[in-house]
Amino acid sequence: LNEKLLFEHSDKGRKGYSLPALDVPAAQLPAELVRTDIRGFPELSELDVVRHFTRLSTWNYGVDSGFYPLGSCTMKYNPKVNEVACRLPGFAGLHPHAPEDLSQGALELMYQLQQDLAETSGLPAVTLQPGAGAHGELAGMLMIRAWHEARGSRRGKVLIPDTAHGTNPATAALCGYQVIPVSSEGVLRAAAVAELMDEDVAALMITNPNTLGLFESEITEICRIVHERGGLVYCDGANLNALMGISRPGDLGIDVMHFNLHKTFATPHGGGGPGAGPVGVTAELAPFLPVPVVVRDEEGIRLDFERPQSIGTLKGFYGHFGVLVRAFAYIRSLGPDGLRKATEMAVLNANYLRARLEETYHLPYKARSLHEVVFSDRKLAGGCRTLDLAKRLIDYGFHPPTIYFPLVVAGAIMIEPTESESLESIDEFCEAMLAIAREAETQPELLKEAPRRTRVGRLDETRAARRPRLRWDGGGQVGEGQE
Amino acid sequence: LNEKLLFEHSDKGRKGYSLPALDVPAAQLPAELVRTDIRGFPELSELDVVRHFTRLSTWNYGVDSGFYPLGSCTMKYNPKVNEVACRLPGFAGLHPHAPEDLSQGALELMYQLQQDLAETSGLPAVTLQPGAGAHGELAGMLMIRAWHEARGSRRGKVLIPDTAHGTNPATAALCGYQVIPVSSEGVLRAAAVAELMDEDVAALMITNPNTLGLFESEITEICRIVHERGGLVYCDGANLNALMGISRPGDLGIDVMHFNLHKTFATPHGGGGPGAGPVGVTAELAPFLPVPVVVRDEEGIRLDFERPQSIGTLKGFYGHFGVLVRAFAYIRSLGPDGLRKATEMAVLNANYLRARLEETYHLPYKARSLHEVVFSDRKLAGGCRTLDLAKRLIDYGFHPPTIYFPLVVAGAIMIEPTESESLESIDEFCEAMLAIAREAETQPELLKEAPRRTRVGRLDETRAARRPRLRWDGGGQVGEGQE
Amino acid sequence: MRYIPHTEEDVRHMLAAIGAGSVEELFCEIPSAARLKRPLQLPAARSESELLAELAELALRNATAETHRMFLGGGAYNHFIPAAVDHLISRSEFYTAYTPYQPEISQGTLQAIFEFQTLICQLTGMDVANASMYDGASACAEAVLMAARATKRARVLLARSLHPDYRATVATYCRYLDLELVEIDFDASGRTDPDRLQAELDERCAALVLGYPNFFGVIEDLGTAARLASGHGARLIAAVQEPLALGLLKPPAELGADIVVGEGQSFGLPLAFGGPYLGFFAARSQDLRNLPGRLVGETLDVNGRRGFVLTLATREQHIRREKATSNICSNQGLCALAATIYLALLGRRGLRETAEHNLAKAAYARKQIAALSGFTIPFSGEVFNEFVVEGPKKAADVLRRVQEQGILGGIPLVRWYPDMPQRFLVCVTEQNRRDDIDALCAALAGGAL
Amino acid sequence: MRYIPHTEEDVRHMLAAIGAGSVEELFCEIPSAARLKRPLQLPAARSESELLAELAELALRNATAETHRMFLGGGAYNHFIPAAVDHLISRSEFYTAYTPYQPEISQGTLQAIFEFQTLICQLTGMDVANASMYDGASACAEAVLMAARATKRARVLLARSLHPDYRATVATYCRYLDLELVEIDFDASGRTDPDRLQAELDERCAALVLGYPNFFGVIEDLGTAARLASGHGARLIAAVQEPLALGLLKPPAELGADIVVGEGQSFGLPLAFGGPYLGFFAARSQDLRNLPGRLVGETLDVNGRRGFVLTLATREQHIRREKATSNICSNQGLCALAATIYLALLGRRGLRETAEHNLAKAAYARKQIAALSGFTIPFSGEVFNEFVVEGPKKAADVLRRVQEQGILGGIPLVRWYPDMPQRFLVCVTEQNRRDDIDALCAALAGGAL
Repeated sequence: LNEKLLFEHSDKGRKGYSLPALDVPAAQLPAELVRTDIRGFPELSELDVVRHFTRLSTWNYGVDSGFYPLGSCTMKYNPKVNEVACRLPGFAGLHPHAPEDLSQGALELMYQLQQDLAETSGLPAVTLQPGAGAHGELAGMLMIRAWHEARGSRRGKVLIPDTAHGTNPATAALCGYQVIPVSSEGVLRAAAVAELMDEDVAALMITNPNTLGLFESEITEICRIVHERGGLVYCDGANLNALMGISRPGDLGIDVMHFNLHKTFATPHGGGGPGAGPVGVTAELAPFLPVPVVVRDEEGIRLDFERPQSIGTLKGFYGHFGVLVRAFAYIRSLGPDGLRKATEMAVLNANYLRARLEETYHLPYKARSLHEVVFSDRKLAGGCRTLDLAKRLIDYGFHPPTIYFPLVVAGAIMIEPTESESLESIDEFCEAMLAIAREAETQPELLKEAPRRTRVGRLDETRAARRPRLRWDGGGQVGEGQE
Repeated sequence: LNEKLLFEHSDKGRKGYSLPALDVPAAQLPAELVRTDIRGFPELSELDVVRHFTRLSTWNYGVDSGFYPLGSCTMKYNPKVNEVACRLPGFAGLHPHAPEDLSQGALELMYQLQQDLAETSGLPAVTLQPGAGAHGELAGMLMIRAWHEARGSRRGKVLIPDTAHGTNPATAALCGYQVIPVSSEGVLRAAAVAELMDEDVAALMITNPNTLGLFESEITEICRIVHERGGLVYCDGANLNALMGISRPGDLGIDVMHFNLHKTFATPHGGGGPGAGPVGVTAELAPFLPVPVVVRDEEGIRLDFERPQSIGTLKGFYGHFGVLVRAFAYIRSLGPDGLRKATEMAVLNANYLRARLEETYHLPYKARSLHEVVFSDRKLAGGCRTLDLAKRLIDYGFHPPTIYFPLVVAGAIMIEPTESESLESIDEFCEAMLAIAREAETQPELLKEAPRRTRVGRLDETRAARRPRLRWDGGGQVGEGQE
Repeated sequence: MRYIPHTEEDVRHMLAAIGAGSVEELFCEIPSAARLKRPLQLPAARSESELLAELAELALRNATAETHRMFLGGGAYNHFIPAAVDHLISRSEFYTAYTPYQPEISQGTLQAIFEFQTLICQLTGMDVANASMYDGASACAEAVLMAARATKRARVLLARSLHPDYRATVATYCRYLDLELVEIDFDASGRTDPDRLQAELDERCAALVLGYPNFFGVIEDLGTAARLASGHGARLIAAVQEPLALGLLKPPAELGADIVVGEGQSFGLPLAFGGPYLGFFAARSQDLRNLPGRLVGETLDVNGRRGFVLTLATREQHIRREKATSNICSNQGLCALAATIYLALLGRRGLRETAEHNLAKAAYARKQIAALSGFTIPFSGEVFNEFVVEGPKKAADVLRRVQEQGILGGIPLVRWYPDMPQRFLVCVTEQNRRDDIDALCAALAGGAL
Repeated sequence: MRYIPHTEEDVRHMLAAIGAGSVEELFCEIPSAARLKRPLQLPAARSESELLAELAELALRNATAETHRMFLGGGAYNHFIPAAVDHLISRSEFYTAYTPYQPEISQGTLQAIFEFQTLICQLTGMDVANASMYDGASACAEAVLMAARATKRARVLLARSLHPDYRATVATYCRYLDLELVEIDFDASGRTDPDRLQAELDERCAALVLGYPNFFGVIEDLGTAARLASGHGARLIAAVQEPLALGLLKPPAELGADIVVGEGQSFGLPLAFGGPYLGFFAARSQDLRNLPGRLVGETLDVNGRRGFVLTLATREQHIRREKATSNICSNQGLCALAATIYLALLGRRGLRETAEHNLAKAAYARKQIAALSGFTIPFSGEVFNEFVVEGPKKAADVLRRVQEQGILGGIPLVRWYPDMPQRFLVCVTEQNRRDDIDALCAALAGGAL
């Protein structure tokens, strides 16, 4: 059944809100400052609103709905107690301008989280301010540039392997760098880096394990080469879930790394955010951290704004505190053994899934996988492509994997099960994948016409981009639908 | 997609719970007191459990899902703030054996709620203890019998009109009374009562407005007759939503009435409970109230257990306190004007719905409806019956009305829209009802094979009753299903 | 009015369709004399923020385990509730639905109740369990009524050690039913005296009701009672006020109980000043058609798929009216759901471990208190997580002093047992840390002075 | 481990299928030298109850509007959040989903964002809005970058009255991009000085950024600024730190703004010590293809039914990589959802009334404080719900005394404006009752001594 837009529901005079009686004299602004009515704004009762969004929710698929193996996104279980934690009045109701002596609980939590992230990554100085992974990249690359400039160096290039997330080059560009792509062979070869590394290269940006789910086994040597020629190494930490308690980027020679708290540390993805992207750096880079930094001294914990070499401020206030609370709760819930076990079971799940599917699906890179595995659609019959497979998985009740990424694999199918999933859950997914491969041989239209069980069928993305309708404007809808 | 039973999911060794380390010496009971393992008990991770119940929830339909015009059940909107209110730590965490001086907030709330219900009903003494409407009936009828016995009267009969809820006769029987049915003609005639009323009749049980949604217009006269011959009048308060601020049962001559807080006062129905069934009585009956009663004296508010004429205790502790908090919040949110307006709009909605449908559907009683309206399937074409109509409404996205009740209407369709529903919502329902009436003429199989859009089709209730399987026993399921 | 959607224009439109001139007119069937001529005298409407402020103020006037160290039990227990329980029962498809009259759109509720029935059977060892009742006390009363119906006998023996609310509720339900209720005293162990039991049991007896554990926390000897009861054809009813004990104790069925009822609050329900809680009711197959309350059963749909329905409704009041097995109509659906989720989370191992923690904490506390000068443990019977303490003076006075230390130390027994002015009931759960217990001991020692 | 389902048997079975002898073996590609040889040095695992106790203890050490009378604003506002907001965003289909890459199973998120985009357009008067950004400050920085891209110019004027975090964030984003940032001072009204503006605006200017209202709570004269900016071909960026003001103030588009960015926290998001909040970004159609961030558009499915998709992705980094309009990848989906629900609940009338209450409360407070001996209101410009006060001595000292009365009286400005040692910013919302305001006045009078 369909659900109208909020604006199409509205009826003049309804509201779902009430105010206390005004206990002071009414006031007025000069008329020239005051707007007329807001045309088209919703007018609904509380039940109208509750039903509207309850219905909308049922058209979504989340981790609680079922298996969500979206590669590179680490869709692990979001513990319910963490949702309670971040809503404690003392956290949710704390104003960012409250005096420090009345914010000590929050500051303590942030301070401890900084230390936990430092210990997990082997990078001793941490900022919690960035709002997401890409924001963390920006912070990290700005620090790298600031470090160079503090040494009088004006290098202009950044090396980025072809397996990188798209945010890496975008970030480098935002820091004024020219991007130099580096070809990898599944894993990045030290020789390839050595060849491109020169005195104009400020940094190498690398993801480890990389977007193929493979450990960059030459990473130590690569870091040595980059350092030797005066560069720094940035690590995209999106895949840290493969390494907790096993290997620490800081110990490998990484200088800067961001954390995706919403991936590795189980904070909810929220339909696209908010996440949080703290950044860890070596002691040498610590002076460049964004302000404020949470520090402890004799008098307690405080926000340090007086950092003359800081790259400055990346956003308002101190970070996505509500997300930080959840990540802190997760780390405390698992402890050191639990974090390591999470990594181990994530890797076990990915390898088991791979073992069950690699005879049927084409596996372009054979090295031992860590937390995720990338197949391609090369062996898929009946002219079916990765997109068809993905849509057909929806009919089987699963969220599709990441598709067409990484770009180095044509028709990539990038599967990350995470440690939260049980053997049964992975078995059911594998059965579906195998069944779909058979369907592609015998009834390819089942794939090509999928999904059939959803509220809407495949959507016309070209139409959306060609004739953008980005807001309701009071007219009818694009086309009248059928039930 | 199907969802296994909890027990079918389980895997040995999983759990979704953790305890702190034991900080005292372990202890043991003598072996002969200790059980062996619990065979078949679930073993699941937290995510397993969350997914299981999240999926189950999606097979349910609640007020937040859509229009739910279940007659006699008053499925109005359950305000979200009330759910927050009852979860405040000071309410949710209060132990019923906490000392009275440390329970004053809860006692104050109960005391105020008693007064609010007394004012709304015109019955000055209220007990909050009964756990549901039927429980309230039991309390009320026990008080009536206790009152008679205190006067040395041992009357043995109770009059109950044919429009009564089934709980009324069941309750009368539980109090040791013989049930004498009274025929009504839509509304109960004073003459019919006068004819049956004698010195062996302890009470008349009546519902007002009755289960046809009609006001018992001779109620004052009926009460006079019953009283005159030494009886009392019990009112089933299920339909109080039709009278708030308009007419008070106590003012009409009613002696005892229960309230359904989950109907009239917006507390959630919870898939079948918990509700709450407070009872109001006249001052004359107050000594018989169950213990404890919440009373106020110089020192504060306290629980009064010392009531020698009390019928005793109906259940543990003091009532469904968590439900009482929600009802209190609702009453305070609406205030006197809001309660009256709720009644007015509930009655407006029912009459509008009736006006839109009465040409198409057979309306057995023509008197002006209050908050609900009862049709029958007499005019439904194609051999379709009320049950078919109900199931077809599901395909249109609505919860069906109450069906085959009240018994005085063959094939009854009992529709109660409540005041929460908007004009659009009622219009959509009416369109569906009219469309289904047309379908019955042209494509009756659409009704007879409904519902088609649900996870399961019509269920074999006869099979369930003939070969009862009331628990999982480790075997397979009744029959293997098909997708 | 945020809960009422009608605009003035809507009202006009609807009145026109009805053919009425005003809303007032719709109430034409109510005689003028029957109308209320003034507004209700209730406080004015609150905005949502005012409401929350008012309620928060009331809530702050109550003690909880957050404000006090708490050792209160007596039929309501302070156990930890995992956050997932509240998250799941807060899904509106569950809590804003009603009784699953339309099974095709109620499979969530129905399957969950089927699972609840199964869990209760597994815990108690019984064959069949219903979909829940108001609470332990009312379930106990229903059990007595069922035993009387099934045996067609009119004499019921109630242990004096049974929870006083349960005894009182049985008495209320039986008030006008010509049943004779007899109380059986306990012995020095705190268990029901087997000699008194033997003396009172005869062929007139419909049922014998024992707590398991009983109100003193003591584990009754169900096996002996069962042998005695069955010898006379009476039903043995075990009433469980602390169901967590079933994680550790022999299931009543194994010891010979015929009916097991009890309170499910310990399984994921908040204390909430006494309700809503969760009565459970389990029995042997022989009593299936006599069971009170709702039952959910497994069946097939038209396509042969498994599904669940309310079943055996012919026992119920909407069909049988005055011949129903009970007048109960609703169940505690949402509470049963919470318990099902709680038990699924704890699981086989978690339930056992939690029970063992309760046992250990209570044993530690009992030992520590027994060592205090002036305090004794009057009953010798084995206990689970609560026990009776006899102090050196009036229990209320001792506990008041303890309360001044921020500790709710126990429940004075004198209200129900006038012969026990100096005794009180202490409950210790997995929520009490050792330092809470040590603080209680220190405060008791001080309170005794 | 309650979040990890693997039993030992599962692990054995899976290793066998893989053909590995141990879990350890799966990490074979990690050279031994790259391995951590010791456990992580982190606190041991907590049970859920221990975790909650630890967090509750931390939370209690923070001040809130429940513990103090609060008059803090400055970019984060204490507005009432209806319970329905949290209820709805807590539905796991919303909050446990990710970016709607698969639109067929993400229509909930997508439609809600489409509604959010519409609401932002309605509030600001602009043509198009994106799916949200991290917060107001970063949205402001992205707006400056977009203006520079669109105009191909390199000079940006920032009002000194713009929120200091916004200015600092713009500076950080522009740090290595060869843009020149110029600050424009304010006049005695607290508004940006039109003469200074005119003097600095020239054909090199990409953008002029003004707060609306600005950091001092003062309502800038956007109309005049727009005329000046457009005369030189520069984009006027209005940065809204308190979006509730848009319920009452002329929409920036109407006054000639080219880009409107701002902070959405006031719309249903908790204060949460500064985040996560909600950046919004709206522009005119001319800038559509230059917009940063995600966009949701309406389209049709294969059956001609309306549906929504992410669109115009060719601007984004996963397609355009280093040529993307921004490096932003996520949005604040759940925060945007909360704001959409909040605005739907308030609706046309509720938003206006709430804004009017804020105006009235602040006007009352301003008047009362102005009447106190030793206190003045230094800026003459019209304000919405916050305003600057000049006290008789150091603001920090005055406010510390006020704090001792349980009142968070304002934000000292000296950190950002060293020339204002005695000034502080006071915010009054619909949550402050008259008696709160009177208490503040009394405490200020006392604090001035």
